[in-house]
Amino acid sequence: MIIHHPILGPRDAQEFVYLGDASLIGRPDGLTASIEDFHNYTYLRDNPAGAHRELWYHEQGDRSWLVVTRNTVTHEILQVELARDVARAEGRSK
Amino acid sequence: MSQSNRISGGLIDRSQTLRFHFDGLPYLGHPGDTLASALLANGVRLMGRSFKYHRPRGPISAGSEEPNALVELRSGARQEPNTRATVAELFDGLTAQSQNRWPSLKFDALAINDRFNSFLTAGFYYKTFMWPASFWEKVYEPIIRRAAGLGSLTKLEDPDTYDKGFLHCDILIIGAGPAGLSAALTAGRSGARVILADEDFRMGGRLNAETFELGDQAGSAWADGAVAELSSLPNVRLMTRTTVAGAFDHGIYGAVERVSDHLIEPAPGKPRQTFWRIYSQRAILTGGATERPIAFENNDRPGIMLAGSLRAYANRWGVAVGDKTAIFTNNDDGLRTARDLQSKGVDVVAVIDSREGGELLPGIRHLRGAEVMGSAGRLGLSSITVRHADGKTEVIKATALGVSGGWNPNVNITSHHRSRPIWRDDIAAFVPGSGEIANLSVAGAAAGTLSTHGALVTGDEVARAALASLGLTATAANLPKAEDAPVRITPMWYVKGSNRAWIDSQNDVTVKDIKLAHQENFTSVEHLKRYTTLGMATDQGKTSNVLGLAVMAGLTGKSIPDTGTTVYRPPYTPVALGALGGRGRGQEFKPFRLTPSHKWAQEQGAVFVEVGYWLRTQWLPKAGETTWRDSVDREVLATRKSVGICDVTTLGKIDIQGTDAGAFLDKVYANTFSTLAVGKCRYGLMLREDGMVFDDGTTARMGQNEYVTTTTTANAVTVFRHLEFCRQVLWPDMDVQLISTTEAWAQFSVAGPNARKLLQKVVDQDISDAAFPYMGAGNITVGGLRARLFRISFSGELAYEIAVPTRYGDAMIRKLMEAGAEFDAVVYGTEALGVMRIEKGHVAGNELNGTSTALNMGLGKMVSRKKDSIGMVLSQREGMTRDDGLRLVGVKPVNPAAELKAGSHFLKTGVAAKAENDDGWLTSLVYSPHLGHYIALGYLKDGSNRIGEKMRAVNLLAGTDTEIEIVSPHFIDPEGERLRA
Amino acid sequence: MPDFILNPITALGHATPEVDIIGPWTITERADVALASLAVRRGRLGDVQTSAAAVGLPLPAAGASASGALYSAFWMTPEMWMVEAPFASHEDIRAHLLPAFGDAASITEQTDAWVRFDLAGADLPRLLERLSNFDLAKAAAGAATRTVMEHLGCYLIKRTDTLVTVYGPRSSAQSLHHALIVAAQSVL
Amino acid sequence: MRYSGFRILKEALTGHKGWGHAWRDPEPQASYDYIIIGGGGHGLATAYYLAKEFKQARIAVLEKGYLGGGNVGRNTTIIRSNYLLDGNEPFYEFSLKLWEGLEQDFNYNAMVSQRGIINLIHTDAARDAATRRGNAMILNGADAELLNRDQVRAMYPFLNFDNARFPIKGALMQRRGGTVRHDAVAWGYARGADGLGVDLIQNCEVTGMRIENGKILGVETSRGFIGAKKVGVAVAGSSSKVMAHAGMRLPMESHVLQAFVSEGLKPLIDGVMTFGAGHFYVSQSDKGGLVFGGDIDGYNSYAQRGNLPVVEDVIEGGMALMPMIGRARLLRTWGGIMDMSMDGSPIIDRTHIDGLYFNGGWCYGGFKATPASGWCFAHLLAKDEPHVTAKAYRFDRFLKGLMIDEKGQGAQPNLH
Repeated sequence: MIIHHPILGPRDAQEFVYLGDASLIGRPDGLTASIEDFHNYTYLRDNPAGAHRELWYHEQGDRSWLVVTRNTVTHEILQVELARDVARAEGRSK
Repeated sequence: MSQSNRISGGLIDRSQTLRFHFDGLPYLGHPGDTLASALLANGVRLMGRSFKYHRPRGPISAGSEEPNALVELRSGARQEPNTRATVAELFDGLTAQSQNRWPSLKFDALAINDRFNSFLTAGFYYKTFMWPASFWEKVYEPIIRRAAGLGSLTKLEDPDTYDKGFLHCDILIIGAGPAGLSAALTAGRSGARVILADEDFRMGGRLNAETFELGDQAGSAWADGAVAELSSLPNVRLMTRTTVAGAFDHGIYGAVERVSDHLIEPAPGKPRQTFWRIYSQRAILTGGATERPIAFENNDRPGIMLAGSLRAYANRWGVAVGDKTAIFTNNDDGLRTARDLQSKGVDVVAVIDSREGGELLPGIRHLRGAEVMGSAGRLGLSSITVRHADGKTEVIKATALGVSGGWNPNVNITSHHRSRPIWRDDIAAFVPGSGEIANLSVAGAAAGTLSTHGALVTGDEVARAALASLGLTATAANLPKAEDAPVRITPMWYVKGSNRAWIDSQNDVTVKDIKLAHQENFTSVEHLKRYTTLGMATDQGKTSNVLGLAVMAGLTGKSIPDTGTTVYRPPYTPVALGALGGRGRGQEFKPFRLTPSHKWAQEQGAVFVEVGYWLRTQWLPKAGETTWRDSVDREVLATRKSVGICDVTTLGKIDIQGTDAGAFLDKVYANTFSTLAVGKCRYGLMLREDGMVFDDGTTARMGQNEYVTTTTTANAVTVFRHLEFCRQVLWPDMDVQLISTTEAWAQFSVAGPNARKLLQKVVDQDISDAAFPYMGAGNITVGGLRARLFRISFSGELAYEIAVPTRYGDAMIRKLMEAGAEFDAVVYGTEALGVMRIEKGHVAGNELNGTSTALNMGLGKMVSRKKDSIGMVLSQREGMTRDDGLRLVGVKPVNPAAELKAGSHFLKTGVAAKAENDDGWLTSLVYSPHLGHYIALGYLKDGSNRIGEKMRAVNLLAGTDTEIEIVSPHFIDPEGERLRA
Repeated sequence: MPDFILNPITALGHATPEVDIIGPWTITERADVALASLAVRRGRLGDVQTSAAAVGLPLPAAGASASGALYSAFWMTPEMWMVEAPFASHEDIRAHLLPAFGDAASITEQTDAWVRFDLAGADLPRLLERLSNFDLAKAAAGAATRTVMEHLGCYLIKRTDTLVTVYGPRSSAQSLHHALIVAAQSVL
Repeated sequence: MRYSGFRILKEALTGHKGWGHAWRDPEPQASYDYIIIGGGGHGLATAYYLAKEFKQARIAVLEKGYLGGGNVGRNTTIIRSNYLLDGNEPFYEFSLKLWEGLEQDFNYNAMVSQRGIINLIHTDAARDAATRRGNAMILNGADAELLNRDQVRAMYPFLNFDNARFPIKGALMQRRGGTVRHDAVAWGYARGADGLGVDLIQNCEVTGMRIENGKILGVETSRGFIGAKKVGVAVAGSSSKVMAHAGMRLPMESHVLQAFVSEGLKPLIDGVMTFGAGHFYVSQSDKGGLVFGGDIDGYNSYAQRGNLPVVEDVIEGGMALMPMIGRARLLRTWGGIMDMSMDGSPIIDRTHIDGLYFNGGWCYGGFKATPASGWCFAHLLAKDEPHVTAKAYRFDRFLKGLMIDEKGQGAQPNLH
């Protein structure tokens, strides 16, 4: 597969390490969230057949974490964003 | 032996003669021959045996679709089983032997199977061999396994090497026939980066096998001209002997280049084959079409071939397969073969044309509305039986029969993404569906355009479209005039009869087998394939799948497309495993990582051990030491008595800077680091989000906004990845910068009562306990050279870790040993390191197994609940916080002389060795020379409340059952006075 | 105060760097370059650019390298560069850079984290296509990228059409060197 | 009709006219007591045991495609019970015991062949782990042996012993491990279930579930609504898709696992072997092909096909382990979709919806589990309580912190 890195352009997916569903960006706050909140965050997945937002790490590249939107049936890649930008857009900060 | 069947013409170099052997007999051929063409030229039709019935087999094709003519090419370690003689390029000195026969090809004992064919029907083995159960492995299966298989490997290591590589292009063109050459000319002339790959050693495809002209030249001459022009273009890469084996995602194709297979052996330093990963913007498949047979009784004899292949042997290789040749066809292309052969002086005894009407061939016995009912000839064809239109039958002597059931476009690669081709009635064949693989287009015969004119035109058109989509403009093409005969075919799949008519001639799948599958309700195409093994042979059914489908369609009364189609899978043709493995073999399987003291340790005769990619000193034998234990015991005792040195460079080091570095560490570690004083170290426990311990190590605060974190050797990479995730994704606004410095610093542990005395001799600063207390850290100098010092201990002794820039590591170990001479300093390896950490009760790899919590390790208090950190919440789940859960304990044998084994399980005294009595297991074991007996760590249920209990460590694998006592995991200096000394 | 000095060895383990000439290609180990990573502290890009300009340190764009009179640099990741300087004059490169950048940047010595090989000669793509998936032929001079060679994460810098620098992990210097030699011989 | 050597003899002499359908193609009835969604190995085994062992009737298996078209038809055919953890080992040992009597039980030769499996050891730590595992196996009534280097060499002299990057130091062996002809397992269970009156309905895709007041009433299908008292889902590879019809999110991701087969070769490798220092495992089929595989591709996928990096990684491992296969050729690759769970272990459990039961999350342990999975799922469906060997396979183990994590990789499915 080829991932079109927002900064570096097309790169072989082999340079990346896959983590999983981009919902992992939405980590609850440990001081307020319950075990069940963390259970749902850590363990439950939509696992769609179709468009899937997922986290890839450019380990053999510039070490950017990316959010790749990819069709899990065709492997077509629909969008690639820097995970840091997505995280900030989702309200994450410090 | 003379080349009795060699006729005039062809694209072989008759000025040179090549000598080769088949089954020990010598033959002659010419450059340009394949093994098959040369054997046929020498009058050899019998080249193999079929899989199940061991029926005689000769080639049916002249290309890579060949299911029958499989041989063992070469001998010794280079022996290559299942090699298709039809694509094996002839070279001087070639040797090959037939396979899957015993004792000889002409007399094969297992041909007895053919006599019992009525018992060995499709799937018969599913219905028997069940009694008694134990007989399967002992009796039936060994017989079956010996009989099965095709060619053999020698079990000798492949002596050749293989390369891999990466290529980039705008347009990849797969197949260099008329369509491919036309596409390549259009694309190449436009300046696009083009790769043109063809599996053959000569480009031109069918043009090399035909007699018709392009413009005013022979087809092959036009192809030569096109190739000449293309090779003059710097933006075009021509790759012959290169098979594009698979289409992968996003324009990536895998291709194998047979660099040296046409040589007796590769040139020194050169690979046998190279596997290329091709990155393409666009790809064009111009892979041509493959002819298919018509099934009739005993249609599998050597001498019975695809008509177009018979034509190819005559036109390209100057070979007449038989002295009397007949043709059986349901379409006009069969007639072309008859014409070509006759014009070459081959005696065409009859053309059996299943169609009524149509053009009548002049000067040839053209039997229209007729069928071939059967054939005769023991090891090769001698005659055929024909049923005339009027129903009369006639036996016609023939030593070669060309069969044409029509042509199947080579859609294979278009279905590599599991999409299905579509049926076209007008050519009675499947063609690629549209847009099945992104940016792949198909032209020429592969797309169902079966005329040469059509191939040239569509090749050009498809190339133009590809160029346009890349924003490139094509110059006008000047395509030569070429034959443009329409496809005239009246589908005819098999001739009805009561005996076996072969469909898959390698696996011996006959019309009868398909009927049986239908009778037993294995009617879906996948059931048909799996039950009869149709299309499972080495050719993936290139010549048999559609025929099999058609027969099943006839039985179910459904149309062929409704019956289904088979999805071809990569690779297009079988690829040597060596090529896919590349250079990753033997010592080069994975790279080595060498420590800064490696050179010195090698000089000292150290024994090394693999730790991931690292090689670390395991122990360092001294003269007179006979066992590894001698060395390890000495290293441990000397360290505890005076001082020992160990290269600990392999531990991961991560530089963490930024105004939020402390806050960041508080998030990623279970314990707190923001409160750590500058110039101090602290041990840290890192959890995964699921609350399990991920990693541990010490972190030093080198400045207000500057920390150096160490990880375990095993987790250096994953911890760094995780920290980047936390930094970029979870807390994107924290001011934190990370970089690994693992390799930048050569780091040595100096441990033992005399560690300070030794180090004071080499460092420039005062490191007295007052100046550099326990858990101190700082930048110092060594002979003026910048260095780092950390007062941390894994051994439990007074210990430091000192780091210098890596290029000085070699000098540093020598300097430390020199300075340590007066203290009898030793270097200790990973074994002694393990002994001392277990004596001290530190956890390591065997305890950090990914399923252990801080609580299990007795470090529960380290998980701060006052702050949010990764894993803090889920570490509180009920199943992980049970009071009677696993706890880290120390273990010692009650009898000091007794031996223990890591991996033994803990059982109470007197209970049965059953899972329900399993109380835990022994994780790490060492012999403690200090205590004079084995000591161990382990995880024990409710362990912290069982100190002092006597129980058993059982190792049922070795049948040992040893009485042990559960003790504290801290075997020495539990109060830690030594390290604070 | 001890009076001794520690003598360095190269990544390949010798007193002096190794040079191999294979066909048209020269593969030279380089031990005479000091390296430091320079990362912008949050929100301090402006300060870093000013300081960099002051010391003549180029800050190339993503995927690129640039050389100045004294300092050269190549891009590693957003707001982070690897700085190159002569080892002889700048062995303690971090000490040289810190005063210029103060607390605007995080600077880390990287000199001995890497082994450097310079590949010189015509038609370098033909050699490197066996080792790296980077499209060297298409890349402009000055291109710099992280790439994998024989399982090793390396930095590859195209200085000119006939000169390429490869930085690989120092502990694997011998494996990387072996891979370069073998590849050169097989495509010779 | 009963299969036997005698029967073949008789049919051969009478032109094979007597062979009947292996199974019927019935029209779906309006309702059933039990509907099993999924006509793969686990679904068919569940129906078979539900009818045979638990004496239940009015059972249908709904298959969206053809019987045995799931992972039972696209795996590397290995059976073994060399598991480490209490939650797993009793189950897989139960499964292995069922394999041992399977063919006589369902009167179909599935070629259950116990030629032994070895897991190679390359480090001392790996030997410690293998010792712990071997002991756990024996404690659970399975067989295990620890082989030293010489014993492995005697067994497979052609492995790379003398020039290996990671030396072979021994192996953990289970002699009762081996291989089974995978398609025959599906066909044997299908034929057996059909013979017991189970309706096997092919080309019948479940498109929805009818659930009222927390109880399931039946399923919507491409062939209309079919009512049921109890619905069991066994659709490896599609679990999340099907359970979404019930509004459930599962603790799993779907990943592609590639498998490979070489051209047919005369006997080379008798048993099953796994490389401990690379991603590679291999056996040789009775037909002669080397059947091998390695790691999953690692990204979520429903595509049933993989990519080059894993192909190359797997075969690199093969060449490193046994460089004598260099001149053998790769014939075919294919991909199966694995429901990779969050701890690498499966789920056989009730759901919060009354009458809806789930069986899935098999990662790539599914094939060897087929008989026990069917038996235990049938037990749960018939008795509403978990079978003794499957009681740990609960949904709530993640909430309670009772993961069954053989590899210790935590909540990252692609690492299991």
